[in-house]
Amino acid sequence: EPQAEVLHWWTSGGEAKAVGVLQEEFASNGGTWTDMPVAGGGGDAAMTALRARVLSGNAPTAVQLKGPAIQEWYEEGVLADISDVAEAEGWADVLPEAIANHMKCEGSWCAAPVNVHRVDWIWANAEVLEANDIEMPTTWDEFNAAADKLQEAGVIPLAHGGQSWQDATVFETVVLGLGGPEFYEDALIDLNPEALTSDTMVQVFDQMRTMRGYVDDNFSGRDWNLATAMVMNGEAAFQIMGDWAKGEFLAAGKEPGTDFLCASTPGDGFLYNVDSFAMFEVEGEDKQAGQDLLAKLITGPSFQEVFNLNKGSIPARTDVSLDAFDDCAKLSSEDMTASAEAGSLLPSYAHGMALRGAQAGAITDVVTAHFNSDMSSEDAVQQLADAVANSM
Amino acid sequence: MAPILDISKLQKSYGATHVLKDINVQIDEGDFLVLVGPSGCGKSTLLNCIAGLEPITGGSIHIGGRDMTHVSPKDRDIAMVFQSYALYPTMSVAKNITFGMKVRGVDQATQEAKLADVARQLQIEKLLNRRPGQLSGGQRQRVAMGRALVRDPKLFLFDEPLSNLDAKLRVEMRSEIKKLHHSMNASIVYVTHDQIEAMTLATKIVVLKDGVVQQIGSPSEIYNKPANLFVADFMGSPAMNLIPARAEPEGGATRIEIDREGAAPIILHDPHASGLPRDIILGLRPEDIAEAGFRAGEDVQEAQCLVDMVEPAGADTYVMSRLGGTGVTARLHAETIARPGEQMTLAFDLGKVSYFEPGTGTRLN
Amino acid sequence: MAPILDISKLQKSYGATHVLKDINVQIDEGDFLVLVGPSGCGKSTLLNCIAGLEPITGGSIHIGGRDMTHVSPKDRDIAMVFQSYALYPTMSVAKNITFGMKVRGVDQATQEAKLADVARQLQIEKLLNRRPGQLSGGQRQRVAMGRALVRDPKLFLFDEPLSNLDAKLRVEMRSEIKKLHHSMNASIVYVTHDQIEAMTLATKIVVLKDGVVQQIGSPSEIYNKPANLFVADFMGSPAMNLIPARAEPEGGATRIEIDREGAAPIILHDPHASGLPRDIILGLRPEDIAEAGFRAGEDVQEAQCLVDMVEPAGADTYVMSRLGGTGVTARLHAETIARPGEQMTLAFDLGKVSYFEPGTGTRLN
Amino acid sequence: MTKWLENHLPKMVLAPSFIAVLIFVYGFIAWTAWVSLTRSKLLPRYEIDGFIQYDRLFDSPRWDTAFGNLFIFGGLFIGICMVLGLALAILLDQHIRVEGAIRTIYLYPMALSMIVTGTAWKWILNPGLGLEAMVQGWGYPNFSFDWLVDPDMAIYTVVLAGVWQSSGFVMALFLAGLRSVDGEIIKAAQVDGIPTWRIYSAIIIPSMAPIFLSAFIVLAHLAIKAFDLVIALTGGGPGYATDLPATYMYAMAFSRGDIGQAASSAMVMMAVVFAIVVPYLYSELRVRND
Amino acid sequence: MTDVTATHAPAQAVRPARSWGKTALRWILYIVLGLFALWYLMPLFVMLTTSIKTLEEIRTGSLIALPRDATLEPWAKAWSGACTGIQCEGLRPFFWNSVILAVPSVLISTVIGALNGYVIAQWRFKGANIIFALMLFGCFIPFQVVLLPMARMLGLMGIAGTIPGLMFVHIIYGLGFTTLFFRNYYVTIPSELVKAAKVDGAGFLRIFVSIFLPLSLPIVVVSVIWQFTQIWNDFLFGVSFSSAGTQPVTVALNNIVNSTTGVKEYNVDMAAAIIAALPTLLVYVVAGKYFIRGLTAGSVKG
Ligand SMILES: Nc1ncnc2c1ncn2[C@@H]1O[C@H](COP(=O)(O)OP(=O)(O)OP(=O)(O)O)[C@@H](O)[C@H]1O
Ligand SMILES: Nc1ncnc2c1ncn2[C@@H]1O[C@H](COP(=O)(O)OP(=O)(O)OP(=O)(O)O)[C@@H](O)[C@H]1O
Ligand SMILES: [Mg+2]
Ligand SMILES: [Mg+2]
Repeated sequence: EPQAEVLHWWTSGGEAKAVGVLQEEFASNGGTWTDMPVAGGGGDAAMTALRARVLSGNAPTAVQLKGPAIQEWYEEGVLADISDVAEAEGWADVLPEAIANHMKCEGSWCAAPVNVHRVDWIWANAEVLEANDIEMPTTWDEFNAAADKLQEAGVIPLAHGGQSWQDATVFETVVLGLGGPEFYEDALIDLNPEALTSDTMVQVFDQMRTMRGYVDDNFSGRDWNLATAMVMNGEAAFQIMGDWAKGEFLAAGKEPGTDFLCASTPGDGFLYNVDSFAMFEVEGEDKQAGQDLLAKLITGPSFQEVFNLNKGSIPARTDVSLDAFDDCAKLSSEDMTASAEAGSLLPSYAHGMALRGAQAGAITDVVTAHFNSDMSSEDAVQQLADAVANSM
Repeated sequence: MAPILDISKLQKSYGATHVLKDINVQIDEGDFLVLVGPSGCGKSTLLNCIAGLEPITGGSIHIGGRDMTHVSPKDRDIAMVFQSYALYPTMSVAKNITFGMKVRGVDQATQEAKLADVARQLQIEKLLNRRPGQLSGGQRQRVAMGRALVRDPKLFLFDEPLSNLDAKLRVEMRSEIKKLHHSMNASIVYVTHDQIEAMTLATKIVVLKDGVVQQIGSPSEIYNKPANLFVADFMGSPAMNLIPARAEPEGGATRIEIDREGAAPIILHDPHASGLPRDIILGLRPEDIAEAGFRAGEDVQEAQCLVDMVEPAGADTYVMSRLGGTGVTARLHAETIARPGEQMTLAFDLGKVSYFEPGTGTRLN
Repeated sequence: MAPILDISKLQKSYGATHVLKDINVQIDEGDFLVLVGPSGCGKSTLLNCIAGLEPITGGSIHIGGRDMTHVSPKDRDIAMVFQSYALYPTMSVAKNITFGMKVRGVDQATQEAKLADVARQLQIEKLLNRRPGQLSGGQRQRVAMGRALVRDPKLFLFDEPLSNLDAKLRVEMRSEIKKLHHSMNASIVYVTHDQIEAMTLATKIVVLKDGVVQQIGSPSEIYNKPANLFVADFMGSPAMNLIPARAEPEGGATRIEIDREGAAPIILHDPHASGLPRDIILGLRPEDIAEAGFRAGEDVQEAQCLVDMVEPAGADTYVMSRLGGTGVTARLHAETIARPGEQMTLAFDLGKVSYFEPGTGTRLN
Repeated sequence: MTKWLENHLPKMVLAPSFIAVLIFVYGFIAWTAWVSLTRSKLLPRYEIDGFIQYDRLFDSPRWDTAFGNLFIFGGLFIGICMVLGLALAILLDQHIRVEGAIRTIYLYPMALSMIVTGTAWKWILNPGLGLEAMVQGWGYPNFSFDWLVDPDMAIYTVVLAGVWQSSGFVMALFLAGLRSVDGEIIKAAQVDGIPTWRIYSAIIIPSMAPIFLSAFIVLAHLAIKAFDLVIALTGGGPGYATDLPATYMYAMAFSRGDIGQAASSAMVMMAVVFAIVVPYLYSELRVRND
Repeated sequence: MTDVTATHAPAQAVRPARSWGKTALRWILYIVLGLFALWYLMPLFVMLTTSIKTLEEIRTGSLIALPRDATLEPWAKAWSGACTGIQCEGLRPFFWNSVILAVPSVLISTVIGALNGYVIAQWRFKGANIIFALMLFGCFIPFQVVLLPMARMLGLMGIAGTIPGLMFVHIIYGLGFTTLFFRNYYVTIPSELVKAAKVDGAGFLRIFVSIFLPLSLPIVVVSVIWQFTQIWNDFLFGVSFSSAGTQPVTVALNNIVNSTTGVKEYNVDMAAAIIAALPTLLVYVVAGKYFIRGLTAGSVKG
């Protein structure tokens, strides 16, 4: 009988329901699911627990892991190989290559993807835009012009929460928007020192400084959903946030397109944040069977559809029908396909998809320090390069 | 002049325990009031009430003419030595003594002078840097004394301040206190269970029993004219002999008959007494019963008694005999030769006798 | 038979304070040893060492023939009354008393019987349910006594157990302790500063000063033949008169000359003394100086003295006079008529005299 | 045999704790020291690689901020909690009618997990939502209380919330101490004419020196380990202005998979503790010994 | 009037006719205490009001205003409906885990701490103070540091992921504090009491149980409050050393509150936080009774 103890940090509301779907499927396939949810800090707490469990020789069967962390754990030699399932199920054919690469460790499959969150969204209050006669911006200059106008009209242009991951989220969309996909890759994936100290990066920080002016004074420490509420209430016009923000709008009974608008942030490209499950080396056939079953179910089309409907993201598989999804999701999916082809489907650094923890953290430290002080862009660029070097 | 301390109708209970019952005491400036009474009769409680350390249940306390019933201890201007010492554990001996002065802003030089002075009086010069925990019982008690002596209050309260001192030191301390009393004209309330202390120090003695005042008077009144059987029995060591007897008028005088074991009753004649009931209790102190021939005077009358027990005690020898159904003690010279079981002629000094009613215990003469 | 308690070469220091110096004491079963000495001389410390409550710095302690130097207190089979009571604050009086028995597994019935017995003896029946905080000083002390009395140990240690009791109760308690001593043939070490307690209870007295043993002996030895000036001065109240004098051989006897103020020296003749140095100190107790005519005997010699001060004290009157440059106290009858400034003939009992060397203070006769 | 047991019972009682402390504290400190010399990432590794982690640590501006904050936060937090706790304990000691209720009110913040209370504080301190807005709403438009969003002042809001949470416990600790002081001694002082505040300052408080040690250790521990507080209230922000070594260490060890770095920061932290606590301990335990 | 009361009802205390200044002082005292109470209550007020608001109101209204129309639904949800993972049974199922974890850990660490404190304070032997200092210093080891080696140790001991394992961790790291509390309380108790009990024949444990424990109520309260709060509210150890099924209530609370990408329900969060704190509050109220005044008075002369 397949067994699975699953460590994850999807704990509330829609998230929990989404995982519940998986558990039900698992059970109906004869498996026993033991739930081990640990929320907090975007998975930090779960990672803490994971480490303790691994060290005590009691690793969970499956763990919600993402991005380079998967490879890092693999290097510690504690992940199991699920290539059998992956090949049998033909994952390589249905997953965008960029995403599939995240699931592989030295060529073999070691994780199964669940969903794709798009990070580079900009959300807006439809009424406010209309009242001020503003279109969704497609370049950062447009954004700045619109923001100035809004500010004059007494509306807070940008709803933002001053938590470092939110700062980082805005930062990476600006990098992508101002520098383009290649620059993004150069700077935030390859950590090329030249890119990090380039003029473009200076412009990025200038834009960050400008945007700091569009944020109200009391943003510090604000939760992202309170920022979302500001947009909903018409207190603020825009918010830059991943597609989980949509959940807040929907929960408040707002309609996409009429009450609120969604668009990609200015510029090309698509920043993704893919949730996935990695399988840990465990003993016992029932547990290994559980891992295989889990991997199969996670990537199965039916689960991908139901799960993402609940979660607000889009399926990782490209062959799932999107009929039941809302317009924002559909837009997201189209962009993903397009970007995949154009080579601009990029991992989000702010959400731990692009870099290992130490480097991502080092960058965030600089970004948030800059955003919350009057540091000059040149200094910021220099610090950025130093911090990245120091974190290696 | 108003009395320095005026306690009127004082009542004090601890929950259901009624400790002090309707106490009325006045003392004038310069009085030395000694409180005596059996253990647990309420002496410490009374001091605590005077000091304001225990809320009282009824009555009032005036100090120096002011109503102090509800005034806090620190404003009553008193100094007190506690039976349990109550030294400040974290302070050195010197600081224990000077702390009160320091708080009052007495200047450094005066503090030191007073400290030196008191330390000399109390013979604790060498201990000034110790903590209370490093002192012997008697040393602690002396420090507690010192704390009071450096003060110059309206009223001193001493609760058995010398109980842990050896005889010699005690005599010295006693005279220090006496000096203090004279030189400062201090008003003092003093609790002691040492009779000599009570007799030599007091200008006024209050005898308490179960929270009720039994007698207030000068030492010699208390000693020589106890108001009732309790006081008679309590004051003096060994205690007054209280001998059941029969009285019969005999002209203007009284004939007194005391039963004696194995012989006819002793008959004594008291020319001064009259109007006594038939059954009385006759009180006579041990020192008023002497060896025949050793005591002269018109009221001395002799009688043969059977010696029960002999107890030599250094300076004196005590001889016990059974009279009137109780043991009677006579204090005789140390070199008295007496043997249990033998007859001995004793001289009773009827000039010193007290008569009590057996039922109520009140004094009759 | 080995002594029940054998202390040999005991040394005890607290840090730099050398408290007990080379103590050697033995007591046999049934002995009643009383420790006396000035406050702070080390009495409590010695008891603590015997009980094993303070580690000793040198020497050894044997109890009942066994070396107990390093044995823990609870295995020494002793009972102790602390000067500071040390009652268990959270336990009722009854539990304070029975705790030791309970610990030792005495059965309930015996516990209750003993408790009732002791409570009666100590007159604390009514207090059994109180906490120590609700007791008077004397009551606490009695509870502390009770805790020891219910036990049946090899050795009792009492540290000033009666110091807070009134005279009457004290006499009663004294006789209870005496009874206990006789009936149980208990061995007891007892600290007191009450001379009468020491004299009446002890079979053996140890006089300590500054941690050094001054004299060990029976009460009458200590009282009548003090080994040195310190003991002479310390024991007895009022203290022995220590009068500087000159001695001159006079055949087999000695002629003694004492200076007197404003008159020729007093000349006394001691037929028993011989071989004295020229300068001596003559010791005579107040009770051995009597009013002329009140003391008879071959060694009684009279002399005129100038009365300095008269102090009546109930049973006695003390008369002070200056002789040999110091104040000399005579204990006279209460009814003595003496007035300061007048001359008075006093009788000195030379049969009781002690002679000391002025320098070392040791006894000469 | 039983005698031996008896004589050694006190030591034997202490022994298990002692051994546990040796292993689970000092063993682990040694382990940390070792790891701080390695390049451990996600999981500990044991190849020694010199002092590189310390170099990295001292190069990091974020660590500088965190380390500096430790002193600001620690000093203020410990100081204010002590003073406030003691003051409240003394006030509560004045035979207050509703003592039980007030004590519980002062103590309850300890009961609430900072995970959520932090949110409440965040709202209260947020200029746009909380106190500032409220007071301005009452008609004092110039009232300003925006420490939370001011990088220079934000650390003081952490102090504020920390004091709010812990001062009640310190109060309880002191109250227990106050109540163990012998009443007779206080009486003696009253008669001596000592004003109440002097009785507290000169007699009662000195005799509570050991309780102060307890309070100090508890508070120092809380200050050094302050983690929830910061995470919930400011998340270390604005920027990393309110970072503390504990949050730094946690971030390194668990968010960033940089265990070697975390270990080196832990070692520096413990060195600081050592430098502060050991002299205090030394003086405190020595005084008690004589 | 006073006199009449006094003579007719002597058992009743005379109502002290306090002076003006004293009454005023008393008022000031109560006002100060009251103001502090307000300060302490402020966040609770915010939490309570939020917990009975609707989400709608939280989104639109002022966060620290009184609720317009109160609802108890968030409380019900927090207790038995909120999702803490795939289970949506609220906090209820986790309570028991915490109770069976906290109660024994608190008791054991308090008892051991009391014994340790008693040994160090009253049975001083050579080196006791050094051991004490070592234990104290142990209070400062950051828990983040011990997490990993401890996990390994628990694995080796075979109690990883179990409640006894978690208890073990809490006891070990609670010992320093409980020992500290008790030692520092016991050094203020006169050593004569131990002496008297020794002479009475009581041994080490007997003296502890019969003499010291009854004297220690206030500090037991302090120790229990501390340990219970620490253990009940602990998240780091709870999350690291538990496995599915043994998770304490804080992990559940954290799971309810800390959704990363889901909808945030502040009202439920607040209700859950208050519910999770109820046992601790209960302990404070119950234990608080044992703060009794002046226990040692009258035992020993100072
Ligand atoms: N812990 C200590 N540290 C230093 N000195 C001490 C300590 N305890 C007692 N002493 C000193 O040792 C000496 C002897 O003390 P001890 O208590 O034995 O006296 P004592 O003879 O019982 O006196 P008392 O009759 O006053 O009770 C005293 O001078 C005292 O000051
Ligand atoms: N807190 C209390 N609660 C109940 N009863 C008490 C309390 N304090 C004292 N008592 C009782 O009150 C009575 C008087 O006590 P107090 O201390 O005044 O006696 P005392 O005359 O000083 O005796 P001693 O000479 O023994 O010191 C005693 O019987 C005592 O037991
Ligand atoms: Mg008394
Ligand atoms: Mg003594």
